Amino acid sequence: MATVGLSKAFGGVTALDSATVTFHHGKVNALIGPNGSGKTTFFNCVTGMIRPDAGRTTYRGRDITRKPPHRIARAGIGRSFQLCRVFPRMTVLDNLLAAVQPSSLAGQLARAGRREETERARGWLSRMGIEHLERAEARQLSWGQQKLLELAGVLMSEPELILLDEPAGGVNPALINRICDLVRELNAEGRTFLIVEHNMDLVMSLSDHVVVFDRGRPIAEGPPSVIQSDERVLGAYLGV
Amino acid sequence: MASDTHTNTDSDSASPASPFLLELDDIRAGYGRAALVLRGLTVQVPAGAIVCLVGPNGAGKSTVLKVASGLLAPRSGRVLVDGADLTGHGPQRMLAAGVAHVLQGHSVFREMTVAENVLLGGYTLRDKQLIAERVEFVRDLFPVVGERWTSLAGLLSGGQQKQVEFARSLMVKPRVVLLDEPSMGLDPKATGVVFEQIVRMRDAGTAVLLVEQNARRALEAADTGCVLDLGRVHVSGPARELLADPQLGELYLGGRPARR
Amino acid sequence: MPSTSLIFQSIVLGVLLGGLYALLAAGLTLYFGVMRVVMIAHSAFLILAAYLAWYAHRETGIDPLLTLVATVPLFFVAGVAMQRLLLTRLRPATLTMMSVLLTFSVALTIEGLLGYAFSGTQRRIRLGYSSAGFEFLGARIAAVKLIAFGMAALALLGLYVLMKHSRFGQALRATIQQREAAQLLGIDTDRIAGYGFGLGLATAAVGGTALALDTTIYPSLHWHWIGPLMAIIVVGGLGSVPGAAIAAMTLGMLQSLLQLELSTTWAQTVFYVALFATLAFRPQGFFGGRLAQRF
Amino acid sequence: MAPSPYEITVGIAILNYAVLSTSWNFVGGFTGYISLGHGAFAGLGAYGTGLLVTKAELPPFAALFVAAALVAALAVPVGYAALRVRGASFVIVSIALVLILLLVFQSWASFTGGSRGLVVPRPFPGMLRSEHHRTFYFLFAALLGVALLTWWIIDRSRFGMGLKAIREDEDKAQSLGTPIFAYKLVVFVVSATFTSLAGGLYALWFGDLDPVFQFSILSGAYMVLMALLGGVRHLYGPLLGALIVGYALEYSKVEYGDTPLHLVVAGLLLGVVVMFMPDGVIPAATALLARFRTSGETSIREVTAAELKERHGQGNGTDESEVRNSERSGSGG
Amino acid sequence: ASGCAGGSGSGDSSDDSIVIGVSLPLTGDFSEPGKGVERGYKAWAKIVNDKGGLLGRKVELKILDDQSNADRVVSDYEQLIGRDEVDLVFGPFSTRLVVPSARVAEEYGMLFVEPAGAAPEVFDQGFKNLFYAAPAVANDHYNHLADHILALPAGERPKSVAYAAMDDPFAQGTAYGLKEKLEKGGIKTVVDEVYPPNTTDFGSIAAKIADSKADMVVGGSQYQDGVNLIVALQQLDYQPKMAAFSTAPTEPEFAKAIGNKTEGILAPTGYTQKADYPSNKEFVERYTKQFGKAPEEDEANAYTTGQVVAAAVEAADCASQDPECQSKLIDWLRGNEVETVVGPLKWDDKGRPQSAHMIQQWIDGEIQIVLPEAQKEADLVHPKPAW
Ligand SMILES: Nc1ncnc2c1ncn2[C@@H]1O[C@H](COP(=O)(O)OP(=O)(O)OP(=O)(O)O)[C@@H](O)[C@H]1O
Ligand SMILES: Nc1ncnc2c1ncn2[C@@H]1O[C@H](COP(=O)(O)OP(=O)(O)OP(=O)(O)O)[C@@H](O)[C@H]1O
Ligand SMILES: [Mg+2]
Ligand SMILES: [Mg+2]
Repeated sequence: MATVGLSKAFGGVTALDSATVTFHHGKVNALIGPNGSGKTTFFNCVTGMIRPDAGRTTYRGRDITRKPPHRIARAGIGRSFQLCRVFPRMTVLDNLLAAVQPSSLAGQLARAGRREETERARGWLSRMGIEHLERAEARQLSWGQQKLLELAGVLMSEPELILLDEPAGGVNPALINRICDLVRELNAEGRTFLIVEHNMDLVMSLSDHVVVFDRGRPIAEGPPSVIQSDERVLGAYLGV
Repeated sequence: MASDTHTNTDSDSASPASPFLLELDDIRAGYGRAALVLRGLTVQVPAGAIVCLVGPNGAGKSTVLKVASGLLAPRSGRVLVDGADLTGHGPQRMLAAGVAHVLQGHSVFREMTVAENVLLGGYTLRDKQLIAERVEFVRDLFPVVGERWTSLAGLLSGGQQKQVEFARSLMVKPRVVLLDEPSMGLDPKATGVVFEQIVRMRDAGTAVLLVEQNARRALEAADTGCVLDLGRVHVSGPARELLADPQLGELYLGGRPARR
Repeated sequence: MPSTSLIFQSIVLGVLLGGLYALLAAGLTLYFGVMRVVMIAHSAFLILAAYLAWYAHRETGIDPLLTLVATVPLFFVAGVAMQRLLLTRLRPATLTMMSVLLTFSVALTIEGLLGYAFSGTQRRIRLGYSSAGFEFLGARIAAVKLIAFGMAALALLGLYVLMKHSRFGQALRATIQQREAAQLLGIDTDRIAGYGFGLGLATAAVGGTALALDTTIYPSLHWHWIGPLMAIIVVGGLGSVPGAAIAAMTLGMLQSLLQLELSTTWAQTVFYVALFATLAFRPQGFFGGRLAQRF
Repeated sequence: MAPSPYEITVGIAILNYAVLSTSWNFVGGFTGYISLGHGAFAGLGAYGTGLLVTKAELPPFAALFVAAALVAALAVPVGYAALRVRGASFVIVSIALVLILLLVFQSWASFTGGSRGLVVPRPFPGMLRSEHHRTFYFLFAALLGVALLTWWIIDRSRFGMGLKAIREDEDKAQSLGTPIFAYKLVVFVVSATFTSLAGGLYALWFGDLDPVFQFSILSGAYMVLMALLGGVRHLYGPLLGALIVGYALEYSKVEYGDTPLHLVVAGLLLGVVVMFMPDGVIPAATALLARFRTSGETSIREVTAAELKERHGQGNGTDESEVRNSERSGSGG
Repeated sequence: ASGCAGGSGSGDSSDDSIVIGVSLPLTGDFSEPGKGVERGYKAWAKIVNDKGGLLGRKVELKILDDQSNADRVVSDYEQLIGRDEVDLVFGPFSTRLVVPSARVAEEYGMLFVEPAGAAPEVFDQGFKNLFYAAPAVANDHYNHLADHILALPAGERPKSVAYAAMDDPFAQGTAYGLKEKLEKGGIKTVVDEVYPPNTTDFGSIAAKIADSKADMVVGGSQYQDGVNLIVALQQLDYQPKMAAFSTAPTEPEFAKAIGNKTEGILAPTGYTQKADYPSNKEFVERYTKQFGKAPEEDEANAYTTGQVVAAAVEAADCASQDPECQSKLIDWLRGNEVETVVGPLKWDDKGRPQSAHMIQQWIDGEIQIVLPEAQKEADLVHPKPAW
């Protein structure tokens, strides 16, 4: 996936300033940067939740700029939200079933939750270790369980590219390890990741490629080891 | 481990003039009709100390703070502030008694400006001079607060909102402060500022009850640690000792993720 | 083509009418923008106030304006009670939708009780000065209409000052947006939210009395008012008191002018046309804040 | 004894309510958009049918379906405008729709008959009145059957799952690939069509149309009340609500006929439902039953981190990392 | 229709009395006149029963409330006829409610005499069972006034007229009846406004009328809208030479409602307490005793309805739902004249009564009959003094 000159301003605030970045297919990419540097806005522009003022986004060579969000999702890009979002009054299982997107009209009217679908959903739940919660309503889960559920929902829709916005925020460290393992596993299965995170340990250990944002534009990119010693990054972000 | 309710700090035998600024004694609490969240939990915070609560998601950490600040009335047990029994009093009374609480997650007033948010932090203050001083202080501490002074708080990024929230809480100088994951979503620089302020508060004699998922970092700053699980205190003791315990590390604190 | 004097007369009438609309819409916008409550019962309370003024006048002969001394505090208390007893118990997640239904049920109840007490007959206060009027630049202004306008303007001004420039206003908005956080800052949220609601209802008391001076009232009249008022607050931008006032004046005037060429019924459609146009081109309203579209 | 014509008319009234509230529930139940103005579509269906019969001289039942098709077509732009806005604005738009149509049908007297109303000729001219009622009783029942069936099909379909996701969180649903706007619009049109069919059938049965009654907010409010009372998430919720409300209205009319207290009854009923059982009778009853059956403190899970680790370690633990990570216990309560 | 035993057997509810079903708008928009009609019916039943009943049987009224709602009125008559099996029915109030209920009655083959459906469309529906129990249909209410105006010398005749009518079949019918005749006589229409029944603000309409400076203003009004319109006209200081309003000016509250500025206002009426028809004296006297005040037009029309039905029942010597009996009643009314409190009534084949309304005018603070010549109590004042 690549963006060229993506820009977005809100009133007087420039959230994205002609950001041109490329992320690699099949890798775990990370996006870091200080608070307010435009990371979430970048996600929102890429997934069509807000319209960029200028610039283009391409995904595997195809232009997806200004497509409505559901089209982009169907093109294979799934995302999670910074403040995790699940369907609060649906059961955990239904949360996953709702992520299945039929393409044909007959598919729309077909019964939801057929055997193989349910099996697949259960599979994801057990990989997340929350299979026993299948019948609970999502709002009853704690913060961390909701994070796992959201991730499972994203995976259920079978995206090739997965955008995660602060997957570790507010999550117990022991659980963070689990998420890391999962990302690695899935990456090994061939999925591409783009992760926004402030937890440096996680970013450095997990990612293959790191992009650093500051004030809406990339200031550095490269493998974690390089980034860690980049002076601009140290100044702008790590505050050293 | 039911009986494992524990006094954390030095003296187990509280003298009549309690050495603890905040004391939660054998608290049982829950939401609405639902089952209990806290099942007989005791936490004590002395003046000039940081007590850090860690534990899995859903263990009841936030609930402890809500009970302490009067947002949630316990079903049984006592809440003591400086020895005075304030069980069942609302947040206003608790605030008057010097207990301030910073909520977990996003609690800025989204449709008010950053300025209004910060000024509301000093709602209970009457002294104009004092307010002005504090505003100056927090604007220096968090540049974003000054830069976005007149924009609506709801339009800030997630981390910026957290910064505004923390700044808002610095407007008053309480005797006991309850912090619920103050570093969540903050970049390393802001996290540093926040921990620095927490330590300063302690040094100024404020009692701090801190909840953090950034457990290792928090325990490094804290004097005492409490591990919560399933609404009970699982283990408690000097923070350094907890950090060193390998079993706790595995279960609750998370090891450093292995490098690839 | 209507004569210029007629046009001028219509403009005068439009301004007078718009003033009243502005006051009533301001009350609605208060609950709505500040508290996320769609108060369908606002106009029912309006009619209730009008009935109280009418009834007091009929029974004792006192001037309806004097009833304000009683109705304003009464409505304020009723508002506080309604907020404390009913609205606080709704789930925050579904507050907006459920408040529509809850206040709808209040409106029905008020209408039913009014009908029970006073029957469905149309009523009108008989004042010595009902038909008095004076000349103003060639147009005639009825005394009662001017009084109503004056009341509306005063109440509106007071409301604006209170909301913008008092600690109460800020605390109210904070309460609505993040109740727990507001509590933790030492704000007595229950009391504040109750006061906010009471304030809204107090405007209904003023508006209702003003309304009773010069029109007929009957229990189901509130349906007639709710549509235009809702349209006004959407056009003005949900939650913006000045926006509601401007929209009210504009639409009131337009309605009055359109009546020159169209029948009264068709002229009323101007509110709905404006509503749909607003939603099509500027869903957040023409004067509302930037966050308004999220309602 | 065979039911008297009067009893059949009460039955028809209740069936009509049931069809209307079930139709309403396509939008209200699936997407959570509360339309207080659904009476407008019933009124349009009724007037459409009536006008097509009288002005265009279509056969009655052809007119019914043509009118429904026209209403469906009209629902597209209306839905387009209304569904762009969420929450409160949507409610306002829906109310405005009724009020504007009331004004139009009142003012445009040359076409609609205005306040004088419109008389729709009987579809079966020679039929005895009691026969007429009986026939329509079955027609309404059939329509209700079709509406329920449609609701059921949608409810269990993936389409329905998408709609429910929209009810919970539109942005999230969209990011998962649900075309939210199209979904909402489709279901809105379906709902309008059924509502219009109910209105049209009513026009053929009843014969006299008056804008004040056809375009009344009250009728929309009754639909909401009935659906909410029964439970919007259940197939039979609106039907149950219609039975209760229809009976209550008839009862209050018979008992307190000469006062406007029926409004108070409806108002209080709505208030009680909203305050105390916003999910409706069916879930409230199930919850009550459940409380009797299971006792006291249950939570989703009550295991500590250590126990959990244990379980995962020996259970379906996948690899070494699984052991390490354990995971925080579920909700403690 | 349900076949009960004809002849002596009545409904099964009360063995020997004649049960008469009525649905009236006791609540809702038409509740006020609805209650007037109710009083008229009750007065009638009491007077009849005091005299020993009809055909030697007591009459008993069964009155339901239709909430001014067409749905209800139909189900009410359905209930009365189909379930309660009443022997006879009387009509409800208001044109809007008369048409649907007349249809129910017709489909059950019942005689339907009604006190309130004066608008022309009532009689265009082809009902064979319907009779209007009042002197004239709405469009004929102003006939005497129209004749009078057109007979005035050209100099005195108003040259322009402003009409404002409520969008209601009855009210509009009165104004348009006059309009049609005056226009035919060459008198110009300068304003023609129609307002919906729930209008409360008459400022704009009054402004238009005042601005037109019409010589005459005609209001096709019910009660309150007429009052409002007059007050609004007075606020604008509009002084026509002639002002006529239907319904409102004849109401007892009228003078007080507009602050006693009533001079010269004209109104048609179908009933006066002073009329010296034989049954009227008895009616006024007994009604006043029963209710403590004199009857108005609504009450009188209801009473008339009772009188008409009673006359038919006595003539046909039967009172039951039996189709044969009902058609006897209908046939008798088709061919005969009935003496009532509003004078002798006769109907054409559509059920339209064949008399005319009187015209009254407020003179010296009192409303007096001025037209037609034969019945007048005072001379018509023209031009009208300022109000
Ligand atoms: N809807 C909006 N209106 C106005 N400004 C906005 C809006 N959304 C974001 N911004 C601004 O754009 C900038 C970038 O915000 P963004 O949320 O993308 O930051 P971020 O990198 O995700 O930060 P964080 O790490 O704190 O989540 C911020 O300064 C924010 O205030
Ligand atoms: N408002 C509420 N109503 C019902 N249950 C609740 C509510 N808030 C929290 N709970 C439940 O109480 C338990 C403890 O919640 P709490 O928020 O105290 O956990 P926590 O330790 O702060 O977790 P986290 O680290 O995820 O913030 C959880 O199981 C949660 O599901
Ligand atoms: Mg962000
Ligand atoms: Mg928490």
